[in-house]
Amino acid sequence: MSEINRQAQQLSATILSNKRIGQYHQILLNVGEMVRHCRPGNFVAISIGDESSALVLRRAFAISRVSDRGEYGGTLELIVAPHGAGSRWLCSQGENVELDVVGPLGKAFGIPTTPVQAMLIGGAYGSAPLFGLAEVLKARGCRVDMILGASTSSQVYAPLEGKRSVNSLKIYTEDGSTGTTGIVTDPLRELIEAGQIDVIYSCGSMGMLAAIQKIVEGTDVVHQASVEEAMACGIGVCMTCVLPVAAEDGSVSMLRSCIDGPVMDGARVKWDLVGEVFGATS
Amino acid sequence: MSEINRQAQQLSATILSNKRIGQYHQILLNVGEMVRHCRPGNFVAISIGDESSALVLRRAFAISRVSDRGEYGGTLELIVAPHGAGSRWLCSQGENVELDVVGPLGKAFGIPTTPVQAMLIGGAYGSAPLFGLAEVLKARGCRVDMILGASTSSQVYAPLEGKRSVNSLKIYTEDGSTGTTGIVTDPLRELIEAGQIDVIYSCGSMGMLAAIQKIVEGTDVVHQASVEEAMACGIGVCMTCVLPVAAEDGSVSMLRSCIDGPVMDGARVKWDLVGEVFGATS
Amino acid sequence: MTNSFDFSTTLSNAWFPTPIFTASGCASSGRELSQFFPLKNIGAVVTKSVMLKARHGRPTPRMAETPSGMLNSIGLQGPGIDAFLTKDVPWLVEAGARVIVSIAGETIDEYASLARRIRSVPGLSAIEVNISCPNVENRGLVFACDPEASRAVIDGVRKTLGGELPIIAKLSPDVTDIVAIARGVIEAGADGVALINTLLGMVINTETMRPHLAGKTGGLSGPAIRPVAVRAIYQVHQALPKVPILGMGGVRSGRDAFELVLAGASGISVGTATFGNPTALIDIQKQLQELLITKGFSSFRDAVGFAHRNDDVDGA
Amino acid sequence: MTNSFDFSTTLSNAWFPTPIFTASGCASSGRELSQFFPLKNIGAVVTKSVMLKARHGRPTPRMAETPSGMLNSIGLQGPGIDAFLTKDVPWLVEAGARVIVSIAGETIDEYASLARRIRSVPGLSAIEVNISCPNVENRGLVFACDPEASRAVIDGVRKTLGGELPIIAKLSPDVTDIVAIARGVIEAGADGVALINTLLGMVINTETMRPHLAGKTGGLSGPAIRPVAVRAIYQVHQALPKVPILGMGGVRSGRDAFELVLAGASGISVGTATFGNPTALIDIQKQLQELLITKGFSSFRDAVGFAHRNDDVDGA
Ligand SMILES: Cc1cc2nc3c(=O)[nH]c(=O)nc-3n(C[C@H](O)[C@H](O)[C@H](O)COP(=O)(O)OP(=O)(O)OC[C@H]3O[C@@H](n4cnc5c(N)ncnc54)[C@H](O)[C@@H]3O)c2cc1C
Ligand SMILES: Cc1cc2nc3c(=O)[nH]c(=O)nc-3n(C[C@H](O)[C@H](O)[C@H](O)COP(=O)(O)OP(=O)(O)OC[C@H]3O[C@@H](n4cnc5c(N)ncnc54)[C@H](O)[C@@H]3O)c2cc1C
Ligand SMILES: Cc1cc2nc3c(=O)[nH]c(=O)nc-3n(C[C@H](O)[C@H](O)[C@H](O)COP(=O)(O)O)c2cc1C
Ligand SMILES: Cc1cc2nc3c(=O)[nH]c(=O)nc-3n(C[C@H](O)[C@H](O)[C@H](O)COP(=O)(O)O)c2cc1C
Ligand code: FES
Ligand code: FES
Repeated sequence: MSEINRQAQQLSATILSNKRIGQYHQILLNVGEMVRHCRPGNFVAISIGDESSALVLRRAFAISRVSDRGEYGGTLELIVAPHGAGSRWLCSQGENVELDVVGPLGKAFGIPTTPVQAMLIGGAYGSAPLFGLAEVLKARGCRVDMILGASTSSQVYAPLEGKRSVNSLKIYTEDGSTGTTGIVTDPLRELIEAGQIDVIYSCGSMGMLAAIQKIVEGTDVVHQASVEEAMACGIGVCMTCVLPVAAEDGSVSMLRSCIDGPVMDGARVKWDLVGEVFGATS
Repeated sequence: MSEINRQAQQLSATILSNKRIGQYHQILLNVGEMVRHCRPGNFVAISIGDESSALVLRRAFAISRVSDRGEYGGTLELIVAPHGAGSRWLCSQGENVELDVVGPLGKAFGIPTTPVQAMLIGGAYGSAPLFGLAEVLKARGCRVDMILGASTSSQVYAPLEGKRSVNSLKIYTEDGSTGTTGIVTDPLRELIEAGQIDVIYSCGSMGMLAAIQKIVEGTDVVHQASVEEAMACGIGVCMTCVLPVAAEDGSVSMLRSCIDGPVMDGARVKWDLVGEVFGATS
Repeated sequence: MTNSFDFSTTLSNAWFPTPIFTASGCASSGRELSQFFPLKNIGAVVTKSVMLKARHGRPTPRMAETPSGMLNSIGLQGPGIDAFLTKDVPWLVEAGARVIVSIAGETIDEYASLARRIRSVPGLSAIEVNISCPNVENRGLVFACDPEASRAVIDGVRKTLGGELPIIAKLSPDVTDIVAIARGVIEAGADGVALINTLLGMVINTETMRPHLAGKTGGLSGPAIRPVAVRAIYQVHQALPKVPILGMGGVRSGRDAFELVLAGASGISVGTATFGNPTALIDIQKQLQELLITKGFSSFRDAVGFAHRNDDVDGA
Repeated sequence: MTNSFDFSTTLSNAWFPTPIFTASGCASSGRELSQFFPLKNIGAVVTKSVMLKARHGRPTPRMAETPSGMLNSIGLQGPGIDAFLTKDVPWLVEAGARVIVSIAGETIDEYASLARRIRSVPGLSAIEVNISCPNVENRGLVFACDPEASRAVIDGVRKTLGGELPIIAKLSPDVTDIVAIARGVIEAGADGVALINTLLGMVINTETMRPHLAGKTGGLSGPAIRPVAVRAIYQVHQALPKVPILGMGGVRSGRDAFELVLAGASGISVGTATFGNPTALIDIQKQLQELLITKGFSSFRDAVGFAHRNDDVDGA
């Protein structure tokens, strides 16, 4: 039976800085010891507003980077897109504001024990957790290539320092405002056929993840996908964040993306059943 | 038919300062031209929180003072007790925050056309509108005495500059921590019998107002009481803020304290029927 | 673009230039709001439910704020139908407002008597029959909670009124099957339904450790109840697609109004939101129009019930 | 002072050290929460309603946030009674938790079959019968919305179970007369009632212009519905003062729990609040105890229904 990330804790974290980067806010939190348990792919769940807020649920955000050096001790970085009321509230909070944070949550990306050729694919803010992942993979001796995509340039999150941790970085925008005009899956088939990819690590919209899986299907490439389903609790108690996932024996169950994910084996996720009725439900 | 204060308008007002005074917050707002229509006894209704606040109703606060001099143009001062979620939110707002304000609302204190001996009685933050009133009465040549009461000293609001506008000021606290131990009604009967009071202007708890009226009953003293009933709208459309008030002919109706008040003729209010069922209701 | 967009709506044979109305009991007689905007600029003023005789209503406290909502127990305070028709209605008509008169009674006869007084009043657009009142003839059971009583009220009003003025029956959500109640009142002669009145609720004051309202229970309104309103409107529109619905419940923005419209409302009443924002009606009206235009609708009426498209395909 | 305060409560013959419980479906099987606090520290764990067979539940999206609340349409996803009894219950008992098992069925027989499996399971404190499910034998009408069906379910469970384990019937607020439903299930053999399950609601996604939830409608929970919960508890406690009530609906603080207790709840389940705050149960428990002591109560049980004191005097 799946369990919530054992290291998860609830704490009050101070905002150290909040900077705008393109369409995103880069928010740095002081989280102390928590950083020691954060792995690339984990996320945090943050309370919105005060006691009189009408927004009663936490919001989930991928951990973009952590550091335990620096003057503040452990710090954790988020890349937040101001989307609806909750994320807009978060983006409008200034320095020294205290946030109620639960984390680290969820299953992290699996790290290979031997050096492999890794391809990291991020859509929009989905790139946030990939740079930290790249560093870890690099340290393990992997070759790390990265492809980022977004509809337009301001939605590409690709920090300078992040670029240093990858062997190559390609950017695709749908409107061509940065990098190549197109989408992240455009070059994939060719790269796989050329034998340049052993593992794909992906994070982005469900549509993007499903498209990647389609290309990977039938090849030897392993696909670790970080999925994004609406979450009410983030800790496995509400059953809202489920996805249909096949077990070894082929039987499909609805797994919680907050504790059996967000990182899942792309080959196991039944992408075409997401949002569909299946099996004996009523 | 009663109508909402004709000068009422809705505007965005900037907080110029927010200072703690005893248990209260003195909040200064930049309201521009609005000050020209504010009379002692009027109040404003203020929105709480942002679009995602669970508090959907405005909060009413007496206008303590206005000024149209000074570097900011028209300014308006509130004295706010941090009571529940809404007033606590207001007290926690800092400089430059924009508030959504509707005002001036309600009926103001009636000002005599000839000089009279006026007694102003305030309970707790009920003193807030009385200092501005004192200035107006003074300017009309009235003698202005003031009695303030509260349970303890930190709940007495009596600013230094305000004291200048009254001929005498007496303070009563129930615990004796400031002024005389006792309540505001203690000295009243004697003063009335001594012919030292023509008009009482009162603002405070309903209990205090009713107690004053009891003493005034049967004398020639006019009692203008500023009542405080829970208000949902402040502009006369919801009917929540009503009080039983007698008409000339003795018939009692439920009048809205937001537009037929908050200042009412104490002799007309049926104090003992407040909160009671009466007449043909079901 | 705005010029070619048709924002008008109809409820049965009544026409309104915009679909945004006041909610009964949330705009008093209209006069108070007219200071913030001209009443003729909104779709209609739905007046506070009026009874035959003048009423004091309930004692205070009459309201309690609740998370994203409020409870009220006004108890239908009002001047009585005669004073109302001589003072308030002419003023509203003079002001150029479309007027929907809301009536409330304690007996089936009282509703019919109210209809009789209203029958010959010029300038009214429709009559809203608030059946969410306790029926004094039947154990105080709320009319709208009893299919038979609901029908009987509407039947009496319809017979008295004749066929001119559209009758909109205002229903309570506090029922097991709102579709059945809606069906009943339509069969009895209502031209449309208003959904929803407040939900029965209670707040206990933890200081006094007693019910906070003098009347103990009260009606819950505001954004908190919007999901219940959307559900009720959706269900009734699905079952009775031709019946015009005046929707209400927690609308505070153009987005909220749009939600009710998509569910099936041909008109939207705004109640509690006005308490928090005196110009809410105007703001909502503007936002809704912009939203509809952005979404590519060329007329308001095309959007009514749009969430039901392909209902069959979905198997619903 | 805390030492001499008696915080314990009972629901029929079941005893609990504190009155704060999880809400069914809001704590999964308990394991996930146990990381934030020991489950034995709260009054009881009410498990997610379990059915006879394993179920996938509804497709996603399964939730929508609403003003001060949320909609869910999980559709009773779960492992089925057998896996539940072999895996989850022993773990909970081992962890020292008091366990209330919630069951749900699609037919009257299914409830009885569930009761049969549970009958001999050691270590359970009570059984909560969630009758807010659609009755597949009767036009999909929700059991709890139909007095006859509610009774029949409880009758079947009572007969199967024998007299040992307390039966708590969990009712839906979406009914015209909740007191009548409560009376029916008590007559049929329930020892207490759980009030309230979620309200039926809907959110329409204004981007897609369709119902937001894949299941279209969902259950509304959270602070938004607290006034409805308080009203339901107050009404049922007034009509049936001896019937123990497990109260729930929008409790987020000790103050909120106190409100339900004053209305008549002998135990409080906390659901949605846990989603926003994993330690909500512990915080609420602490705040409630402090509040009761401050108010001068020497035992929790003295506060149950305290808002009803002098009900007769008030003429209510
Ligand atoms: C594991 C995970 C990691 C994420 N990482 C990031 C990140 O690094 N940066 C970032 O900007 N966003 C991230 N998101 C998405 C982020 O959680 C949503 O944008 C946010 O919850 C929206 O809240 P809102 O109030 O702004 O929007 P609203 O649309 O008003 O939210 C309404 C409700 O729906 C839920 N919701 C809406 N959209 C999403 C969504 N896409 N995913 C999950 N829940 C949603 C909200 O939590 C809320 O309960 C992540 C989501 C998940 C599940
Ligand atoms: C005409 C008028 C003038 C006022 N002037 C002042 C003033 O100058 N300074 C000051 O500190 N307070 C003043 N008040 C009281 C102030 O409005 C309340 O303290 C405030 O509304 C409480 O809101 P809350 O959210 O803090 O408390 P809560 O108790 O959480 O409020 C809940 C709800 O009840 C209403 N409410 C609660 N208490 C009162 C009350 N005493 N009067 C009216 N509504 C209430 C609130 O508006 C809100 O809708 C005045 C009230 C009125 C009617
Ligand atoms: C203070 C108040 C008074 C109301 N009075 C009436 C009334 O007299 N007649 C009526 O049919 N509905 C009345 N209602 C219900 C509203 O018209 C409306 O149906 C309900 O409040 C839901 O809409 P809202 O959430 O926009 O307020 C009243 C509501 C409130 C808040
Ligand atoms: C996500 C979710 C799942 C639920 N599942 C169940 C369930 O399986 N059985 C049940 O009886 N009630 C279920 N409920 C209802 C809760 O137990 C509770 O009655 C309701 O949510 C009101 O309490 P709250 O406002 O504290 O959440 C569920 C509620 C939510 C939010
Ligand atoms: S978000 Fe609640 S179970 Fe995953
Ligand atoms: S506060 Fe609404 S009528 Fe007075």
